[in-house]
Order: sequence, then structure tokens, then C-alpha cells
Amino acid sequence: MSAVPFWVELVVALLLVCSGVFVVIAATGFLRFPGFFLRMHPPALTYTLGSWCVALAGAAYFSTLEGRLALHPLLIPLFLAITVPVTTLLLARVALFRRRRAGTPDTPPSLVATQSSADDTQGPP
Amino acid sequence: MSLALLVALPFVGSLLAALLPTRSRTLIATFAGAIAAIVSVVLLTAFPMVRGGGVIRQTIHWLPSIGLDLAFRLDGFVWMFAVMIAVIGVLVCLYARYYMSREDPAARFYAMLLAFMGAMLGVVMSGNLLQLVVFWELTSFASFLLIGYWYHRTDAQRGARMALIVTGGGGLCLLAGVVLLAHITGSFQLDVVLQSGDRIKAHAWYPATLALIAIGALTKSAQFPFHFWLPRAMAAPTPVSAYLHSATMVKAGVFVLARFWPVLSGTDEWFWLIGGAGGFTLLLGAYLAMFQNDLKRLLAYSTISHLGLITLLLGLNSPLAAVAAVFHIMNHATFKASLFMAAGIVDHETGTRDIRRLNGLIRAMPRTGALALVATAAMAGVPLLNGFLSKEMFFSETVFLSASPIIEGTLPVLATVASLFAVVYSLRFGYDIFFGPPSTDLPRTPEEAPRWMRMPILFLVAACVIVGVAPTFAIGRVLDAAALPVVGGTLPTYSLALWHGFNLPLMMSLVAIAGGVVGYIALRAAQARGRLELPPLIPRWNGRDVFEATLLGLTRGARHVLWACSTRQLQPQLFVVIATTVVLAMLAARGFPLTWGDRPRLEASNAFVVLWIVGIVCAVGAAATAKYHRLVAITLMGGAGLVTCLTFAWFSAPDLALTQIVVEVVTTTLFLLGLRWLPMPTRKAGEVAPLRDRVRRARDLLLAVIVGIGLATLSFAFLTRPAPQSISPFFLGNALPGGGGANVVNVMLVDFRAFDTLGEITVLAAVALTVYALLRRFRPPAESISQPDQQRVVSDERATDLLKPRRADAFARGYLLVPSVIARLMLPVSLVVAAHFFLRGHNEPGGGFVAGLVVAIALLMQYIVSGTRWVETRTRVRPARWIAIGLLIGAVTGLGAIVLGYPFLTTHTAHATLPLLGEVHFPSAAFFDLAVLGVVVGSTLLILTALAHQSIRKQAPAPPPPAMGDR
Amino acid sequence: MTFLRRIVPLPGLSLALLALWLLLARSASAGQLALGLLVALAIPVLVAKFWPVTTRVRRPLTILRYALRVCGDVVHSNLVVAWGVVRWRWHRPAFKFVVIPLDLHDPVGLAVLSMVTTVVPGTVWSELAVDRSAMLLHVWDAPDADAFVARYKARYEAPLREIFE
Amino acid sequence: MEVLLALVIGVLGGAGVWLLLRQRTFQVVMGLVLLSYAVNLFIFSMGSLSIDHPPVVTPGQPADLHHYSDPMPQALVLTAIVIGFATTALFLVVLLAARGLSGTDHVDGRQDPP
Amino acid sequence: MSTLLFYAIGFTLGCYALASLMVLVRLLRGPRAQDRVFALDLLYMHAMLVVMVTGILHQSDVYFEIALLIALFGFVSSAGMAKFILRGEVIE
Amino acid sequence: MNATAALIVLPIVLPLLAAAVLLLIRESRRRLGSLINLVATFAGLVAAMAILWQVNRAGPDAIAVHLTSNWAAPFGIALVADRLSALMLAVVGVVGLGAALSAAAGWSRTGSYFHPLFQIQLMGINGAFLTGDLFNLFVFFEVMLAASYGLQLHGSGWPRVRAGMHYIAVNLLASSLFLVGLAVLYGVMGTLSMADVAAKVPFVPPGDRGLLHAGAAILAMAFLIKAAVWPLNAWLVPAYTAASTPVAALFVLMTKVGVYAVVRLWMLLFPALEGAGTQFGGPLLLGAGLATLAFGAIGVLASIRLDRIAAFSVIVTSGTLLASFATGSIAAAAAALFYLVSSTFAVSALFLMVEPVQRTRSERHAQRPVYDALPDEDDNLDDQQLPLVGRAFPVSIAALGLAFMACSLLVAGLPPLSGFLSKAAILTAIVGDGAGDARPATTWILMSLLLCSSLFTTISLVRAGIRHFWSTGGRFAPQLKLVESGAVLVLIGACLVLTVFADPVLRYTTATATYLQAPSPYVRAVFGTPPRPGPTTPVYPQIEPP
Ligand code: NA
Ligand code: NA
Repeated sequence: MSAVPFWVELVVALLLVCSGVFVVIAATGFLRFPGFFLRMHPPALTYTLGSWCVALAGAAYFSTLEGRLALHPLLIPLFLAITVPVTTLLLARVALFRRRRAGTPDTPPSLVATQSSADDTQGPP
Repeated sequence: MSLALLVALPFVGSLLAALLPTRSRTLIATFAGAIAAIVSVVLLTAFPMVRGGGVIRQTIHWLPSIGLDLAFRLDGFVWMFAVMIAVIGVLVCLYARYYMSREDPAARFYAMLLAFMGAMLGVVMSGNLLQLVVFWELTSFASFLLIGYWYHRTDAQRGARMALIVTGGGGLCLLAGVVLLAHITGSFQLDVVLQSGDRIKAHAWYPATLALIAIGALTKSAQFPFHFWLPRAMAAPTPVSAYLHSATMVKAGVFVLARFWPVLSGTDEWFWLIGGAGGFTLLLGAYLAMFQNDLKRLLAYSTISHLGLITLLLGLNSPLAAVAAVFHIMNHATFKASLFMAAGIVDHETGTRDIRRLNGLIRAMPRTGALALVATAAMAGVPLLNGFLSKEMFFSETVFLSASPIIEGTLPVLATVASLFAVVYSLRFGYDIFFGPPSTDLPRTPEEAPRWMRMPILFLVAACVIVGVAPTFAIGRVLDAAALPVVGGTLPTYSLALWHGFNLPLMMSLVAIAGGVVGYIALRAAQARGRLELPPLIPRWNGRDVFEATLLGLTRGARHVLWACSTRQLQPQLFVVIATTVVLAMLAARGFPLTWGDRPRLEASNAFVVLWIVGIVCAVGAAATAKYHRLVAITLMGGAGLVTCLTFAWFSAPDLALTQIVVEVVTTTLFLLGLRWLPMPTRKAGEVAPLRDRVRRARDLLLAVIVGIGLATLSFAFLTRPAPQSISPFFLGNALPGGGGANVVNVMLVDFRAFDTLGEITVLAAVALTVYALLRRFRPPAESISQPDQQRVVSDERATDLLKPRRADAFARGYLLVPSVIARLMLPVSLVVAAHFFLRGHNEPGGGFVAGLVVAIALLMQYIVSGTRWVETRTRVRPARWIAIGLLIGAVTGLGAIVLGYPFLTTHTAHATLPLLGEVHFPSAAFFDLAVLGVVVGSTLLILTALAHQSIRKQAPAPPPPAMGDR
Repeated sequence: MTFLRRIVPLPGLSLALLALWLLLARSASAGQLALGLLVALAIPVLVAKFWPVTTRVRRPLTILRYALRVCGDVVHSNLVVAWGVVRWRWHRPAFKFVVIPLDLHDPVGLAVLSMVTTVVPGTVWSELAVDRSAMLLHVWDAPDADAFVARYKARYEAPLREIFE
Repeated sequence: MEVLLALVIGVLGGAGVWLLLRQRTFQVVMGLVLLSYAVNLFIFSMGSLSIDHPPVVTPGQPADLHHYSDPMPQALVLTAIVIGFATTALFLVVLLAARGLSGTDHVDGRQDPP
Repeated sequence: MSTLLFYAIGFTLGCYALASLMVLVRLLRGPRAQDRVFALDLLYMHAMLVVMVTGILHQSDVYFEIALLIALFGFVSSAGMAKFILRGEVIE
Repeated sequence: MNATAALIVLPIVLPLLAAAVLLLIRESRRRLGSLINLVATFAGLVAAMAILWQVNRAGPDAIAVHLTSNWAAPFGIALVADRLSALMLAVVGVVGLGAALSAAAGWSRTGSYFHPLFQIQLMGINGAFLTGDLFNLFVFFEVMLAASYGLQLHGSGWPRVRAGMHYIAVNLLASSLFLVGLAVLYGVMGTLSMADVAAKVPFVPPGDRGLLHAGAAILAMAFLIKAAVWPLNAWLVPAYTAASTPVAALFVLMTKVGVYAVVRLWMLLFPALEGAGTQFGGPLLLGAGLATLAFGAIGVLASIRLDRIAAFSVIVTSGTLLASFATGSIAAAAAALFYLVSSTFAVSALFLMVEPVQRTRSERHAQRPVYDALPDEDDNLDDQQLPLVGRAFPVSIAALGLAFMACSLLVAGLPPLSGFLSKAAILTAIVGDGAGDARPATTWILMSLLLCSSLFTTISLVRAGIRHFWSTGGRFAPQLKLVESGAVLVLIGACLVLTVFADPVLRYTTATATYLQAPSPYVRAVFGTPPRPGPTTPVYPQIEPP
């Protein structure tokens, strides 16, 4: 097992710290923001840079450590990118559905309605 | 002569009789009578061998380990009993042929009668006390079945049950007594026990032993306070009453008393217990007999009284009295059996047994009447009949007994009074039914009984007369032989002469007869005026009522105890289990102070401290929300599971972390699938829990906290201790060289402890099959049958993207379009990952289990986003087949090793050198992992799809939509 | 050719799976290559009925350029949103719902679009019309909705139409 | 670390027991899950926990418990997790069936007062 | 491993833990089910990151697979929950 | 590997193979399924008998050891067939055959996957009796339980599901306790092999003994729950009575697994622990046994329905067994083992008869017993009488009645069948032992409880018998299938064999009880069996002796 040069460790450390910071910011936003849709934005930080930094750090670190190209950590952001939409899509749809059902103001009308006549966008009877 | 064969013969006969055509009574009666006759003849020829103290023995080993052998033993006393059983058996067979009706199933009757005969012979011939108990209980069963012969009658049912419970229960006491006796003497052999009289009486357990044996004997002989069953047993057919309940079975009790007389008698305990019970029963039975209106019942109480007499005689601790007892056993059997048979004829011919309705029968049936009258006289103790002789012996015993003044004073009076009563009830039996103006309102017109039906009575009455007239000639030698073993080898001098001079006993006889006549006239007069229909002076409750009430009370009490000591509710059960565990663990560890170990503490990680706090909060939150906020609870449970997974990962258990995470995903999905069928609970507004609930909650909380503290303490104790002298280094050292894998945990699963894994996948399979089977019969709750609320409000499909994925289109539509595409893109990826985990498992974290769950989750995702129909038109997942093949592979892999001569599941590695790839190792453990994979995929999918199928099975039409869009 | 088709029904997928295998195995030894080939050939056959990509995917260069652009946007948007979170107390962004009329109808294309939308912070895919004619986005900061729609369509949807249609 | 881990086990176990004693079937099944977490961690904690010593044999390291964490409890927990999963699934389905047959989710099938 | 990287890792892990704590607050507070589900999903992400960083900390590759599994399947539970909230059943 | 060692995996593997094959055939092929089930069960019985014969032949300390996966003890999982295991296997074989026959009469049709679950249940029970490893014992407990859950619920319906839910909940809790106890034992001793545990117990340092005792107690709890010890047995009666006929008959075996585990644990741990503190276990177990016996007897007395009587008889059996074992006398333990065999067959047969007997009645549910209202004072015999003409029993009822009588005698422990012999043996043993005993009171209590249980069982069974066979109301001659008669016949026949050959059986159990006094032969046998040198050669590290 080869030793890891300091500059690599420095880069890795920076990436990790970066990830930590982004994740904390994301969590802060998620905790503080009012309204569900607003709260849905910050977690994207975690899904993206939060994981990308760690994956890059891992790839860099293990590549140096093992002396060969170790790209497998990058699979994780890739898979995340593919799978995360499922949850967010569904959850956003949930929020819309429930807001419309409850008649919450400032809720966009059903998309179908925008395509057809305005009559369909009635409130609850 | 084989005694065992002699005992076995009636049993064999019983079996054969049961197989004969049930209605051919002549054939069966002849057969049964022949058996009894053979036994009688064989026995009679054996008399010379048992005279003067001779004993015939035969032993067959059965269970020598506990001292139970089939030991048969025939001495004079036994001979007398056995002859009685056999000869009266012949007579009863003959009598019953005419008594039983053409429709009665004769096979059953005679089969049971023969079985009883065998059992009774077994009782008397037993040379082993345990064997005695065996046959003793057999007589109880035979009696039960015979009393219940006419089982459709409630009196038969009740009488049979009562007889069995009383005598059977007594038999259990006898068993206990016999066991104690054997413990004292060191043997169950009667011969040994009969030699150990002094030792027994000196032993501390003598009173207990005596009491237990006495209970056995007194119940069987219907002695006070157990006398009540005998009158109820009269529901049996009369031949049975004559045979079992007067002549033989009820004598088993006095037989045992007489049998143990040499070793148990001679003490005050014996005198008071046996003599007391006998004396009281003598009086009570006679007294009650006077007031009976039912012929058989009168005879039953008379039997009780006479058995009391025999018991009293045995209880007097005098050899002469014992001889008298033996004599009276014979005499009573002869006259009472004949009386029962006569009563049976009367009943048979007239259709009733009510003394008040029966009058003047002597005209209709003079011969039967004459015989009955002679027998009655014998019962009353009229001179020149056998009853008189034994009664005289009894009287003289009471007179010449030397005991305390009170006893010396009261006993003769008691004897005279009892005898007086006997005269009264004998008159009631004899005079009341045979004399006076003939009755006219009888159910049937009486006629003389058939000749052969009278023959048995004639035979017995003749015996009464012959013995009564010429006792020494007729019976002297038999009595000598019979009494000798009872008194223990030294016969007292006694005289069987008719005339002993004008002495006190004769006076007592005369007083009794005269008083009896007077008493009878007085009673008749009183009853004519409608008084004394029921016995006066006796409390309204009697033994039978007490018995029934006791039984009822016992059962009710038992129910109450059960109700108090058990529960049909789950919560108390679980509480008791947990609380008991806590208490037991503390008790067990008591006396050993708990200490912490000195292992170097783990390096602290702040991040983990925080994460564990997250876990703790999640756990507590899940506990708090599970009642009303199920989804929240599931979410929090997921959080707790995640922290568990992280803990595994942190503490060097990657395999566990992998498994935990996939299991977590599947479990959550499972809960969600289930939640569909659990309607949401709602908290009622302003609901305040009643005090009881709050108390219970506090109690549960306390227990939960104690368990938590206990678990934490235990785990802390181990966390701080150094590692034990574990066997684990072996695994670490052998995984690679021996198991062919670097991942020790996986090698353990597929090699070292593969047997565990085989069991584990079997569990999974069994659970999956169970779930499937249960859901096949699933009936959803009423409020869940219709579509969920969310779907009802959006059921207009043109207006919304919230569509049911119900058609097998190329793509799911609406809001599921994108998720379904993504899920399908991920399917091959997941399979590659599964293959990756499967193949690397042996050397790196992974393995068949994780791989299987990955496959299952990938497929599950298809179900979620595309719907059941869509998935199942594209592929036929046959989960049961996956399971079957998995199990088969597992078992066959294991057996393969056996075929090669190695133990089950031994791993073999095939080495091959392939071009391009070089040397390839292929361990058979991989097959085993394949088995795991198959079962995991199959089981998981079977469970999940079985649940999922409920949704498409119950598709109730939706109510009309309230609005469009998402409303 | 048909024979090859039958063995390798989805060559692109097979290639991707092979790459995935080698990445997971962290080795490109002969043994792993063989195993990877096996897996990459077998799995497409197993999942062929489930495979969603029905159209032929063209223009690898466009794909690459698109990917790089998305990556750049991700980093940029990350900073934007992060900054937005930090100064939340003093400044509120112009968050709102925006309806995007869609020209892209290919399911796989739409899926990719949803991935992109999700990956790029500041946009949340909220609803898709049942006829795929429009979608609803929640946007973190879009002072001018029409401008946002135009930019979004040009930047993310158009290349996908090129690739998938 | 040890104290806190012990605390986690205790809390998980306590919460599980508390739920086990509740009267709604759903609470009971949740209790079983939490209890199984606790038990799994408890078994795991028997094996002289160590950080960064996964029981994957590395050539050159001595095969002892100082260089590897104890594989035995891990193997046991693995089996226990699987069995716990199976039994949880079973209990869940049974409570569904009970709910359907009795119309209530009380553990004894008792009807709630209206 | 240099002290720098060691502390950086410690810092990062601490950040993740802190973030988890915040997300937990959201999980407990809600207010709606979708918030909680989202919070759980984020917890999964944090767990995945923790595992990855732990791998770097221990210079060990065995942690990667755990993270991979979370990345691949962590969404399944939250997606299932979302679908449940939206439709009342997970598999239709 | 010798033939016996190879033989002893069969009771586990045969059912597993059969289950797999049964899963492969279509569910619609009922007859084939029944046939496979029967053949497999019978083969299991033959294997069990062969093991019993081998073990008995080979002398007093005969123990066959099978090192699964070819790893020596204590590292691998050893299967150990000693006298106790062999006896239990034989019991399983016979009861299994009875239950399988009964199932073939059509019971399997009331739900899905009956046969595979049945075989898995057999596998679990056999495995529990054979394994020499504590964790493997847990696994086989779970196999047995998992299958039993399925079988108990077989046919569904509210009573079954309700009882099943309680049964499952309690047993899942018990499984957790098992795991905790197991973990503590491992934490203290670092091993799970029973033989190794026995060998290491004496050397546990004093500082760890408290933990060891607590662990053993928690472990014992798991077993005592299975053994249906009062007050941990409220689940049993509802679960057993709700189960279908063959299932209930099979379940009689499961409490014996609990008793077996207690005895096994006792044999391994107690000889060494006794020095440390006699307060550990003995009197507690005796008390628990007595309480269970009393509870069971009371339950029998309180029961009207035949299935409840049978279920409480199961509890009576457990109580009798535990109390007898806890007296510490070899003779009592030997007698108890004899009793175990006999009562298992008998109660199983009783369960098999419940449903056919109920078929004789027109009403589905039991009437209140006749005695509930006291009869009037001396009702005159001429009134209310039905004609004094007997009724013949139809053949089927006569056969049922005979079987019922035999069953009653066996269950109540009345002469002359094996039930009596075993009870008499217990009585003789405890009385013989009680003379020199320091606690004669318990001897007397046990003795009276044994007799009371017999009496109560007699009362209850007579009541039930009268109600079913002597009922005055509409009674039907039930259609008895050959197989279900065969099922009862197998079990009662086995009891008859036990009765006739009581002495060899009691000699066997005496040898077993003597053997159970000390773990050393067991330990020696397990450690003395080398793995077969072969494909791999293990590297034995130096483990310092404690
Ligand atoms: Na986004
Ligand atoms: Na039943």
C-alpha cells in the first residue's frame, strides 16, 4: 500500500470539508424554510455536491492509495442522479395533491386544466 | 395349572364374544357361560392344593424395573373368592340369557361381563400389589360400562359416572397406598408384604398408608362416606347388580381389607378407621334400606349394610371376627345374588320395581316367590339359613370383644339395632310384594318366570339352606381354608354349630327378629297414613347430592382458578413473560456482584455520539407515535434502522450493514403494503384515558425502563470486558485455507456454520409459504375494501395524471411515467449489482442473501411503479418454485458431500485451469450460496406479491367522483 | 446479424453493464472480463421485456456536451442555492411555480429531463400532464417566469429532443 | 462510546418492550422490530467491538481478535436479522388477517367502544 | 494518514451528524407526511455519506458497497411512502 | 464417517428434501402430495428407529456425532445423537406418522402449502433434538416455529388467527429472549458448542458468573415458554384448540422440545453450576413444574370440550415432566422419560380423535354438561324411563369408542396401559427418593398432584365420553376414513407396544437418565470425533486453556 502524497490528502480534505459544509447548509435550509416546495430545494445540495465531493475525494484517495485508477466511488453520484428523481417527483406530486385537496391558496391548478377550459379549475364543492 | 391362563381366559372370551353377532343371545350366553363354567371347574379341582395353607404361584415378568410383575397367587381365601366369582358368573350368564330382551345387544353385554370376570379374578389372584391396582381399576371400568349398558338413560349415565369416579378415585388412593407400602417393605410382592407386618406398623408412614388403602377399599365396598354410588349403580341391568354390585365387585374392598388384615390390623388406627366406617355403614345402610320403595335400591342399601358388617368384623382386630367376616362374605353373596335375581324377575314380569305398587305376587309366581322368601329370610338372619350363622358369629364377637367399656357397651346394641332394621327391610321386601291383595294396575301382567331363569336362584337358595342346616358338613373345610390366610396362618377355634345354647347372642337375635316384626308393622302403618315416605332423622342432603355438588363445585372452582391464573389476552401474557424474565435473571445472578471490565475503551467519535442520539430519538419517537401516526412511526423506525446499520458499518461489520440496509428497505415496503389494509386510527377529541389505563401504562413504562436498563447494563458489562477465550480465531485462521474465502463471515455462513444457514433459509421459506397461505384466505376489513380515499377523489381518469397502472401498456402513464422508466433503467443495473454481490461474497462483504434481496427489491420496484398487472404480463415470477429449487440445491449440495464420504455440507473446491482465465477455484459453497439466493428471492417476492395481489383481487367499484383534478 | 441481434439484443446496455461490472470489480483482469461479458450478455436477455429505451439513441457528442453542461450548472446552482440558504434571513428569492410546455414526449427523454431537473438545484419537478404536453416546476429563484421557461427549454429540453427523437 | 452504545441498546429494547405491551396490533409489530434491533445490537456487542477491523482476511495479519473483529457474533446477527425480518413479515400479515376477520386492530380482537 | 486529513474527516463526519440532527428535527416536526418522508430520504443520504467517508478514514474499500446499496435502494422506502400517501396503496 | 453418523442427518434432510419436492408439484395434485408426505414421514420414522436401534445397541454411552461441514467441535456445528436425542427422534417419527395419516384424510385441503410446512415442522423438531450447538438450536427452534405458525393458521378463520397472533407474539418474544441468553453465554464463554460450553463452565471466573447465571436464566425462559410452564403458557390452549386436527396432534411434540431443551441445558450446565450455588434452578424448576402440573390438572377439570381437555393435558404432561426431572432422582427422570413417550402418543391420539368424535353429534358445538343442573331428589324409577332395551353401537362408533377409551386410560394414567405404568414408575421413584430427601413436602405435593391430575382427567374425559358416545340426542354414525383410523391406530398401537415392552423401554430410559447426570460422555464424544481428513486441512490455532 503506497503512501498518499500530502497534496492529494489536501485535495481530499478540501473536498470532504466542502461536502460537509454543503450538507450542513442543505440541512439548515431544509430545517428552516417555510413551505414544502421551498424545503425541497436545499437537499439537492446534498444529492449533488455533497455526494460528488465525497465521491471525488474517494476516487482520488483510493486511486493514489492503491496506485491504480479507482473510479468506482463515482458510481454513487451516478446512481443517485438516476434514482433520486423518483422520490422527489412523487413527493412533490404528493404535496401538490394534498394542497389542492385542502384548497391551500397559491397552489397551481392541475396541469390538465391549463390545457383545457378554465371551468375545470373549480374549488371544492 | 396356569393361573395366568385362567385369568386370561375370560378376557379372550370377552374379545370373542364381542365379535359374535350381537343379537344371538342364546349363542353368546352359552359361550360366556361355558367360559365361566370352565373356570369354575378348573378352580374347584384345585381345592386340594390350597387346603391347609397351600399356595399356587405363577409369575410372568412385565416391568421388573419398578417391581411390577404379573404374579398370580392362589391361596384358600383367594380360592373361595375365585370360585364365588366363577360360579356366580355361570349363574348370571344363564339368568341374563332370559333377563335381557331380544333387542338388547347381547354381544356387548356378555363381552363386558366376561371382561369383568377376568378383571375380578385378576384382583383376587394378584400376587403383586401394582398388578392388583391394575385389575382393581379394570373392574371399575367394567362396572362403569355395565352400569351404562342402557346408556340412553340419564340415570344409567349418571350412575355409571359416579361409580367410576368414586371407585376409580379410590383406586388411585389405593395405588398411592400400595406405593407407600412397597416403599416400606421394599417390594410390591404380596408374599413379601405379608411377611412385613411389624415393619409396616412401626413405620412413620403407617397411618398414611393405612388411610390411603382404606379409602381405596371403602370406596369400592360402598362404605360410608362413599356409600352413595351403589344405589345409583342400580341403573345397571339386574344381572349386573346381582353379580357386580352384590356378590363380587363390591367385595373387592373387603377383599383388600382381609388381604392386608395380617399386616395392617391390630392397631387402634385400624380399629377406628375400618371398624368405625363399617359399624356406621352397617347401621346407616340398614336404616336407609327400610325406607326404600324401589326393590333394587332396597337391596342396594341392604348390601351396603352387609358390607358394613363385614368391614366392621374385619375392623374388630379379632381373628375370630375375621373368620366371621370371611364366612359372611360367602353367605351374603349367595343370598343377595339370588335376591337380586328374584327382584329382576319381578321387575321383568311386572314392569315395575316399586314396592308400593307390587302386591300379592305369590299367586302369580309362586315358585319365584318361594325362592325369594327363603333368600329374604336368610338376609334377615332367620335360623336354619346361612345368614343366621354368620350373624350369630357377629353377635358373639360384639358381646365377647374386650375393648374399652364404651365400645363394649355400644357395640352389641348397635348390632342388635342393625339386625332389627334388617328384619324390617327384609319384611318389606318379602311380605310387601308377595302377600296381600294382588295388584291390578301393573304395567304388565305377571307370570311365572321361565324355568331356566329360576334355576340360578334355586341353586343359590339351595346353597343357603344347605349351609344353614349343615354348616360344618357343607362349608367347614372351605371356610377353614379361606380364613386361614386371612388371619395370618393360625386359625382361631370356632364352631359352626347351629346351637350354642341359650346365650346372649341368641337373645339378641330374637330381640332383633321380634323388634323387626313390630317395627315393620309400625312402619307400614305410618306409611299407610302417608308418613315416613322418606327416612327421618337423616339430613336432607345425602352423599349423592354432596358428590354431585362437589363435582360441580370443583369444576366451577377450577374455572375460577383458571380465570384467575390464566388469561386470553395478549398484553398480560407478554407482561408476565417479560417480568418473569427480569425476575428470574436477577434471581439467578443474585450473589454475584456485577463488575465492569477493564478493556481499553473505544476511541470516541463525536459524529457517532450525535448519530446515536438520532437513533435514540427515532426509537422513542417511533414508540410514541405508533398508535395514532403510523406512517410517522414507520419513518422513525426507518431512522432507527439506519442508525443500527451505521453502527454495524462503524464497528467493522460490513456484511451486517449491507444486510441491514436491504432488509430495512424491504421491511418498510412491507409495512406500507400492510398499512393499506389497516384503516387509520383517529384520536378522539378530548379523550382522557381512564385511570386503569393510566395505571397500566405507568406499569408498562416501568417494566420497559427496567428492561432497557437491564439490557444496557448487560451490554455495557460485556463491552467493557476483554474478549472471551473465543473460538473465533479458528475461523479467522481457517477461512482462507480451509473455507477458501477471505470474508470470514461469509465463510461461516456457507461453510463453518452452513447448517445454520440451511435452517435460516428454511425459516424464510416457511414464513413465505405461511404468508401466502394466509393471504389466500384474506378478508380485508370492511372499511378497506373500497378504494383508498386518495383514489376515490381522483377517479376521473381524463382529468388527472394520478392514474392506476392497471393496463399492461408499454409504459405506465401519468405521474408514474418517469418513475417507471427510471425503475426499468435500474433493473439491469440492479441485476449486475446482485451478481457482483453474489460472486464476491466469499471474499468480500456480500453473498447470496444480499444478492437475493437486491434482486427482490429491483423487482419490487417494478411492481411499485408499474403495477402488478404490468409486471406479471411481462414475466412470470414463480416464487414458490424459486424457494423449492433453492431448498433443493441446498439439500443436494449437502448430501453430495455424504455421497463422497464426507459429512453433510462439507465444502469441496474444484480447481480448473482454463485458457485465458488461468486457474479457477470453484467451491461447492457457491452452490450453497445459490440456494440462499433462490430462497431469498422466492420468499421475499412471495410475501410481497401476495400482499400486493390483494389490491387487484378486491377491486371494488369506486363511488362517483366528487370532483375532478386532484380533488 | 440477426443471430448477433438475438444474442446481443441491447448492445449499448451490454456495453454499459460490462463497464459497470469492471468498475464494481475494480479490476480488468481476464477473469473479471470474462465474468463481466457473461453478465453483460445474460442480463439484457433477462430484462429485455422491461427495457424502456425503444428509440435509437443517437449523437454521442451531443450527449457528452449535454452532460458537461449539466455538471457545470449543478456546481453553479449549488453555490446559488447555498448562498440563498445562508442569506435567507435577509433576502428571499423569487420562488414560484412555473408551467413548462413540453415538446419532448419520449418517456426516456422525459426521465432524463427529470433527472437533470432534480440534479440541478433550484428546480423541482412537480407534475407532468397526463398527455406529456406540459410540466410544472417549482423554481427557487425566477424573477421572470417566461425567461426561465425559455432558458430551461433551450438548455435542457432541446438537446434531449435531439438525442431521443 | 461504550456507555452510549449500551444506552442505544437499552433505549431500543425499552421502546420495543413498551410497544410490545400496547393494545394495538400495529404497535406490537413495531415493538417487535425495535426489539429485534436491540437484540441484534446486543448480540453484536458481545463480540469485543473494534473499529476498522472487518473480519475479511488480509494476508500477513495474524488471525486473532486484536486484528479482526469477532466474526462469530456477526454471523449470528446476520442469521438473526434474516429470521427477524421473516417473522416480522409474518406477524404483520397475521395482524392484517386479524384486522380483516375481527374488524378491529385490538390485539385481542376486542371491539372499541363506539 | 496525515493529521490534516484526519481532522478534515472528523469535521466532515461532524457536519453530517449535525445535519442529521437538523433533519431529525424536521422529521419529528413534520408538519406533513411528505416532510417526514423527505427527511428520512435525507437521513439515508447522510448515512451513505458517513459510510463513504468512513471508508476513506479507514482506507478501506469494504464500505463502498454499503454506500452503493444505499444509493441504489435508499430511495425505495421513501418512494414507497410517497406513493402510499398519494394513492393509499403502494402496489396497485 | 461411519454409517450411524451418516444416518443422523437424515431426520433433518429428508423432510427438507420432501418439502422442496412438495413445493415443486402442483397444488392441485393433492393425492400425490399426501403420498409424498406420508412416504417422507414414514422414511423419517424408519431413520429414527434405525438411529435408536444403533444407539441402544452400542452401549450405555453410545453417542453418534456428525460434524456438519466437516469442522471439528467446537468450531463447526455438530449433530449429536445420544440416547436422549434418539428417543425423541423416535417419538417425533411416530407422532409425525400419525399426524401425516390424519392430514391425508383431507385436512391438508383446507389451505395452501400444508405438506411442505408439515415437513419443515418435522425438520425443525428433529433438528432441535439433534443439534449440539446452541445457536443452531435457536435456528431449529425457529424452523419449527415458523412452520408451526403456518400450520396453526392453516385454514384461517378468526379463532385460529386470534390464537395464532397471540401464539406468534409470545413466541417471537421468546425467540428474542433466546437470542439474548445465547449472546450472554457467548459473551462469557466465547463458544456456542454445547459440549464446549459444558467443558468451559467450571472455569468461568467468579466475576463473570453472575452474567453467566443471568444468561442461563434468560435462555431457560425461552425454553420454559416452549415447554408451556405456568404462568407462561396462556397461549397454548387457544392455539392448540384452534389448530386443525393433524396440526394439534403434531404440536404435542413442541412442548417436548421445550422440555428437552431444559433437560439438555440442565445436563450441560447444572453439574458444574451446582457447586456455585444450589439455589440456581433446582427448586425453582420444581416449583414451576408443580405449578404447571396443578394448573394443567385444574384446566383439564374445568374443560368441557375435548380439544381443551387435550390441550390442558399437554400442560399436565409438561408439568409432570419438569417436576419429575427437577427432583433430581435418576429413577424419576427415567420414569419421566417413559411418561414423556407415552403421554405424547396418547395426547396426540386424543387430538386426532377430537374431530371424528365430534362428528358423531348433530350439533356442532358442545352442550352444557348434564350435571350442571343438579338432578331432582330421588326421582322414581318408573317415571321418565325410556324402555329398558339397549341400543347397539354402529361399528364406526364402537371403534371410535374403544379408541377413545384407550386414549382416556392413557391420558389419565389409569391401568393397564403405558400411561399407568409410567405414572406408577414416577410415583415409585419419587416415593423411593423422597424417603431420604431433604424436602419430603414436595414429594407429597408432587404425588398428590399426580394422582389428582389422573382423577381430574378421568372426570373430564368420562364427562366428554358420555356426552359424545352416550348422548341421547341425535347421533350419527360418522364416516371414518381408513387413514384417519390408521392415524389413531398408529399412536394407540405405539402405546400398546410401550405397554407390552415396558421393561426394555424403561431400561432404555434409565440408562438415558443415568447418562444425563454428567456431561462428560457427551463432551468426550463430541470432542473425540475428528473431522475426516480431506479436501481441506484445518489450521488449529493455539487457544490457551482457560
Ligand atoms: Na433540482
Ligand atoms: Na381443533
